[in-house]
Amino acid sequence: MGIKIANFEMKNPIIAASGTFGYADEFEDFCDVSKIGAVATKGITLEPRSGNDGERIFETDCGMINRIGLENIGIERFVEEKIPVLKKKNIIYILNAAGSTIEDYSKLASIAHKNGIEAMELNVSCPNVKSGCLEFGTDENSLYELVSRVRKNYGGCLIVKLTPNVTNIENLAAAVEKAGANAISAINTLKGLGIKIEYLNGKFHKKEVQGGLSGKCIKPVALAMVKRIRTATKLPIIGMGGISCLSDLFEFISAGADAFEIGTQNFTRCDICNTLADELENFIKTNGFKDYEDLKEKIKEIK
Amino acid sequence: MGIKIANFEMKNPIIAASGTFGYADEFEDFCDVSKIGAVATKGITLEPRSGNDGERIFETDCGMINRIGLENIGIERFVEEKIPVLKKKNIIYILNAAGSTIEDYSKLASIAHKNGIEAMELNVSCPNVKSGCLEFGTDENSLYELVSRVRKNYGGCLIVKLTPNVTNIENLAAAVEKAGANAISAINTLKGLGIKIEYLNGKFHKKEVQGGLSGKCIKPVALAMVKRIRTATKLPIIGMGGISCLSDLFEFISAGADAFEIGTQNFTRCDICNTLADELENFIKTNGFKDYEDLKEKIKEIK
Amino acid sequence: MKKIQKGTIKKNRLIAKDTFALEILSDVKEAHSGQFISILCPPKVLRRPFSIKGFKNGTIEVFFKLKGEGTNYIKSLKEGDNIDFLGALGSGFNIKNKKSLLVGAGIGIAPMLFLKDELNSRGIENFLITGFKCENEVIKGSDKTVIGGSVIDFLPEITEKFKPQIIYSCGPEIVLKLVSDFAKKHDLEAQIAMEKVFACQVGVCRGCVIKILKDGKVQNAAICHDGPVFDAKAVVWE
Amino acid sequence: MKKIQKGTIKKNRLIAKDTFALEILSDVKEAHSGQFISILCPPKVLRRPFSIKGFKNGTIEVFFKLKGEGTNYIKSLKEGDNIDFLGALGSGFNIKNKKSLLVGAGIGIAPMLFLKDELNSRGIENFLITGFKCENEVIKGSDKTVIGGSVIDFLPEITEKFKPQIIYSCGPEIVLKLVSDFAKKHDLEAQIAMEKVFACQVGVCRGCVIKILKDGKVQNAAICHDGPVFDAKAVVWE
Ligand SMILES: Cc1cc2nc3c(=O)[nH]c(=O)nc-3n(C[C@H](O)[C@H](O)[C@H](O)COP(=O)(O)OP(=O)(O)OC[C@H]3O[C@@H](n4cnc5c(N)ncnc54)[C@H](O)[C@@H]3O)c2cc1C
Ligand SMILES: Cc1cc2nc3c(=O)[nH]c(=O)nc-3n(C[C@H](O)[C@H](O)[C@H](O)COP(=O)(O)OP(=O)(O)OC[C@H]3O[C@@H](n4cnc5c(N)ncnc54)[C@H](O)[C@@H]3O)c2cc1C
Ligand SMILES: Cc1cc2nc3c(=O)[nH]c(=O)nc-3n(C[C@H](O)[C@H](O)[C@H](O)COP(=O)(O)O)c2cc1C
Ligand SMILES: Cc1cc2nc3c(=O)[nH]c(=O)nc-3n(C[C@H](O)[C@H](O)[C@H](O)COP(=O)(O)O)c2cc1C
Ligand code: FES
Ligand code: FES
Repeated sequence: MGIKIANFEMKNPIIAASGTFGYADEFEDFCDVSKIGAVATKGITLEPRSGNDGERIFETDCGMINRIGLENIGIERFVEEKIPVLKKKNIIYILNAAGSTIEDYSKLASIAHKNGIEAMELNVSCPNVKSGCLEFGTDENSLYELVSRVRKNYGGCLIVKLTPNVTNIENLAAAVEKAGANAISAINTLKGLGIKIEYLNGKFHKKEVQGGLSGKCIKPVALAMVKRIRTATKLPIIGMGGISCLSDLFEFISAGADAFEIGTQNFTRCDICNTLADELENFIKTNGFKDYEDLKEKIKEIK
Repeated sequence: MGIKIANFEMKNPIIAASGTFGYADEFEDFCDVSKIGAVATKGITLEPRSGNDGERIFETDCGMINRIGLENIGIERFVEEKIPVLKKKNIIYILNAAGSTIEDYSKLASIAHKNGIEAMELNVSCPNVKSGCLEFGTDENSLYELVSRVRKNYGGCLIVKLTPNVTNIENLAAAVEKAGANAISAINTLKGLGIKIEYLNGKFHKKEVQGGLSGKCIKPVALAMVKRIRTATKLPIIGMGGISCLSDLFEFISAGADAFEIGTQNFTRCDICNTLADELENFIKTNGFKDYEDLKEKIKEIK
Repeated sequence: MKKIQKGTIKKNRLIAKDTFALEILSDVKEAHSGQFISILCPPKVLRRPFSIKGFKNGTIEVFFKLKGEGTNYIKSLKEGDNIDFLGALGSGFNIKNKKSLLVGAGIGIAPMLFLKDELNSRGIENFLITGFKCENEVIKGSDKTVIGGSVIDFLPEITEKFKPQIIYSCGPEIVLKLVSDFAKKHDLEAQIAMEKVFACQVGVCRGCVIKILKDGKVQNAAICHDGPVFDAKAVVWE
Repeated sequence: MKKIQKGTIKKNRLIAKDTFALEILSDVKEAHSGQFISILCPPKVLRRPFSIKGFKNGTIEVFFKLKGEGTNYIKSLKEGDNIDFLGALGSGFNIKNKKSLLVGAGIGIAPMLFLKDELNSRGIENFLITGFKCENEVIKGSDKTVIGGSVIDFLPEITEKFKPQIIYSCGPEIVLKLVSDFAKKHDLEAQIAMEKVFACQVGVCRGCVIKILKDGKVQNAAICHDGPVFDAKAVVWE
C-alpha cells in the first residue's frame, strides 16, 4: 500500500489534511497515527501566530466553516519540539507551509530543506489571512514566481495546494507544474459565510463566521476541480474535499487523483484515516487487484 | 409585501428560480402559482433547444447537480404560447434569457421589449453550455459589453445573474452596475462533478454527471458571494442558493439581499414559495414590523 | 394544490428479501396502473418515485426495495406515521381491449399486478410473467415466475401458446429494451414503463427526459410527466 | 485509541421541560466533574459535547437539553441502542480542600451535581445554588434553587452566611462572567466551565480557543483540551 511521490514515501495514500490533525501526535488517543499514510501538519508560518479572534467554527448543511486564521507555533518550535517526536514515533509528515510574501515561503523552504523535512505542502490558498497569502493562489504569474523560488531552496517533495476560489484552476495547475513542483493537492476550502439569526423577545441576535467551507458539501466541487487539474497537468494529484468513505476514494481516483487527504471527517470519526487505509487494503486484497497502482489503473479505465 | 425593482412590481420578494419552475403554469397542481412573488422562467434562447444527452441529474450530500443544457421551447413559442397564459392567470414572471453571442442576447432583449416583458434576467453564467455563454459571466469586460448592448434594446427591469465560479465577483458586479442593469441576482450553480462507482461481480460501473451544483450545500458560498457583491454595488440583489426556510431569508438579507429566488427546494417541497411568503408575512405582522422594508432595515442593522 | 398529499401509514410489511409493501391512507381520488407517487424522504434532497401497486378508496399501495437512504427512511415508517407524497403522477398504461401479456422483472412486478387487476376488472384476458434473481426475492401474483434466468427467454414459448395482442412491461432498462425488440419482431404493440433519476417529478426541470419519436420527429419527453409509460415503438434508445 | 468509545444506552428519561438524563454503559475507566463526552450525532457533521453529570463503574450520565438536530437525535435513542462518543475529555475541576460554593445556571447544573458528589465523598463542605428560567425547567439536587431571577443576586447573601473559600460555576457565559467579577471583588478563587462551538473536540483544530493569562502572557487555550474548566482570574474576556 506504500506510495511514493518524487522521493517521498508514504505508508499508504491516505493523508490527514492540514489543519484537522494538529501536529499529529496529539491524536494518539483517538487513532493509530503511526499507521496513517502521512500527516499534513497544521499550516506553519515563520513566526508563531495566534489566529483570529471571535467565533472560529460554524456548522453548515453537510459541512462546516472555519476561520482559525493559521494559529500555529511557528517553524522554529515545530523543528525543535515536534520533529523529534514525529521521528521517534515513526509518523510520516508533510510540512504545510504558509506565508504572506515570497520571502516568507523561501525562508520556510530553506529551513525545511536544512532540517531534512521530506515533503512540504505550500498553502497558497488560505482564505483566512488578509495579507498576500490568497493572492498567490489566484494569480498564475505570482504562483509561478512563488513556486520557482521555493523550488530553488528546497530539494524535497514539493506539493502545491490549490484553492477552488478561482475562475481558471487549469492555468494555476499548469503554472505549478512549470515551476517545478512535484505534486498538486486540491482543494483547499471554499469561501463561505455562515450566518445564524435568531429572534428572541423582540430582538434579533446574529452570529456570523466568514471563512473556509469544508466537508461533504464541497465534494462535487472538489471532484470537478481535480478533473480539471488533471486535464492541465501530469503531476500526481492529492485529492481532497469531503472524503468520508471508501467509495469517495474511487470517485477521486476516477477524477484523476493519486492520493487523498482527509480533513473534516477526522472531526466526525477520528479514526477515519485508519479505517480508510484498512478498507482500501482489504478491497485490493479481496478483489484480486495486484496492488494500489493496479486498482488505480483499473478505476481510471472505467468508461 | 409587494416589492418593486426599477418599475417591476412583484407580489412579494419570493421568486421561483429559473430552471426549477418550468414556465410557471405547469406547477399549478402543486402550489398556488398566482401567489408567488414572481417566477423566473426556464432559461430561454432564441431557438428551441433540446438540451444535453444522457443523465442530467445527480443527487449529492445536501444538494444536486444538473446538466439540463438549457432545454427550452425558444423565445418565439414562449411569446406565443406562454405569455398569454401567464397573463390570464395573473402570474408575474421574469424572462430568464440565455445565449451564446452578444447578438443572441440583443435579439432576445428586443423581442422582450417589443412584447412588453417587464423583467428580464440574463443568465450569463450557465455552466452547462459549451459555447460562449459562460465566458460573459467570468470576464468583466465582456460582461460590461454584453449588458450595455442589452440595455440599449430593453427598457424593462434588467437583472443580471452572476456565477460564483470566478475569482472576483466584485469586479463583475461593478461592471453590471456600470452597464446600466437594474439588479443583480446571485448565485447561479457551482461547477460540480458527481461520480458514482459501484463494484459488482468483479466489474466497476460508473455514473458521471458534470454540471451545476445547487441546494443547501451551496448556501454558505451563496451568502459569501452576496456579501461580496454588496460591497461592490448599490443595486438591489436577488439572493439565492440553498434557500429552504424563513431564517434563510433573514441570513440572505443580512448578507445584503433584497429579494430571493428559491430553486432546488421546489423539488423537495413544491409549495415552498407559498409557504415562505406566508411565513414572511406572518413574521412581519406578529412581531410588529411596519412592512417588509422595515424588517429588512432592522435585519441589516443587527451587529 | 390537489396533488400534494399528506397520508398516514396503514401497513409497512416485509414481503420478500429487502422488499416491503407499504399501504398509505390518503385523500387521493384516482390512480391507475403505471402511475407513481413521489415520497418525501427527509434525509434526501430529492423525492423518491414508486409505482403504484394498488389503489382502493384512497389507500395506495406500493412495493419498495431497499437501496439507499431514501428507501431505508421509508422502511422506518410505522403504522400511523405521517408521509408526505405527490401523486398520483404521470400517465399510466393506456389499457387496450386486447389479449395482454404482462412482463415484469424484479420489483417491476408492482405496476404489473395493478395492471392485471385493472385488466381483470374489465374482463380482458391476460398473462403475467415475472422474473426474479433468486428464490427469496420472489413476489407472488404472477401466472409464471422465473427464478434465476431471464424472462425474455420464455417470451417465444408464451407468445406461441397465449397469442397476446399487446405486451405491457416494467423492469430494468435492459429488459424493456429486449421486450421492445421482441414486440417489434412479432409485430406486437408494446407499452413499457421507463425509469430515470427524477428531480422535480412533475415535468418542469427536464431532468428525466428521453428521446421519443412523435409526429415523425425525434423529441424530448419527460418520463415523469409524459410517461413513465411509453409506446415501445416511440422510444429512441440511447 | 483509548478514548473512542462505543457505549450502549442504559436509560434516557425526561427530567424537566425539554431536558433528559442519559445513562450510557461504557468501558470508560475514569471521569471527573468538569470533563465532558462528545457524542456522534449522525445527522450532523460535528460531535456534540455534554458535561458529565455522574460516573460509576463505566456508566456515564449526562443531562441534555433539546436544542436542534443533534440533541433531537440523542433524544431518539432507546435503551440498548448503540452510541458512539469520545471521552472522558478535557480537564475538569481542580478540587481544592476548601469550603466550596457551587453556582449553576440552567443545564449547567449537570457538572455541578457531579462536583458536589465528588466534594461530598471527600468530605469537603459545599453549597450548590442553581437558577432556572421557570418552574418546569427545574432540575433537582441543589441546596438552593432560584426560579425566574438571577443566581447572581443571591451570591452576596450566601457568601455572607456560608463564607465559601472557592467558587465553582457552570452556565451561560454571562453568568460565568458575573461569577468571576463577584469572586474577584470578594477575593475568592473561582473555577468556571467555559463553552464554545467545538469541531475536533480534542485540541487540534484550534476552533474553540479563548484568551487566557498564563505566565504573565496572554495566550490561546483550547476550551476542549486545556479546559473546559479555567481559573476565572486567568480568563481574558472578549
Ligand atoms: C417511475 C419510477 C417508478 C419506480 N417504482 C419503483 C417501485 O415501485 N419500487 C421500487 O422499489 N423502486 C421503484 N423505483 C426506483 C426507486 O425510485 C429507487 O429505488 C429509489 O429512489 C432509491 O432511493 P434510495 O435513496 O433508497 O437509494 P439511492 O442509493 O439514493 O439510489 C439508488 C438508485 O435508485 C435510483 N434513484 C435514486 N434517486 C432517485 C430519484 N430521485 N428518482 C428516481 N430514481 C432514483 C437511482 O437509480 C439510484 O442509483 C422507481 C423509479 C421510477 C423513476
Ligand atoms: C464543554 C461543553 C459542555 C456542554 N455540556 C452540556 C450539557 O451538559 N448539557 C447540555 O444540554 N448541553 C451542553 N452543552 C451544549 C451542547 O453541546 C449543545 O446544546 C448541543 O451541541 C446542541 O446541539 P444541537 O444539534 O441539538 O443544536 P444546534 O441547533 O446545532 O445548536 C444549538 C447551539 O448549541 C451549540 N452547539 C452546537 N454545536 C455545537 C458543538 N459542536 N460544540 C459545542 N456547542 C455546540 C451552539 O451554541 C448552538 O448555537 C455543552 C457544550 C460544551 C461546549
Ligand atoms: C479547521 C480547519 C483548519 C484548516 N487549516 C488548514 C491549514 O492550516 N492549511 C491548509 O492548507 N488547509 C487547511 N484546511 C483545509 C483542509 O486541509 C482541506 O483542504 C479542506 O478542509 C477540504 O477537505 P475536507 O472537506 O476533507 O475537510 C483546514 C480545514 C479545516 C476544517
Ligand atoms: C434543474 C435546474 C435547472 C436550472 N436551470 C437554470 C436556467 O435555465 N437558468 C438559470 O439562470 N439558472 C438555472 N438554474 C440555477 C437556479 O436558478 C439557481 O440559480 C441555483 O439552482 C441555486 O439556487 P438553489 O440552491 O435554490 O437551487 C437551474 C437549477 C436547477 C437545479
Ligand atoms: S424529473 Fe423534472 S422533468 Fe422529470
Ligand atoms: S474543538 Fe478543536 S481545538 Fe477545541
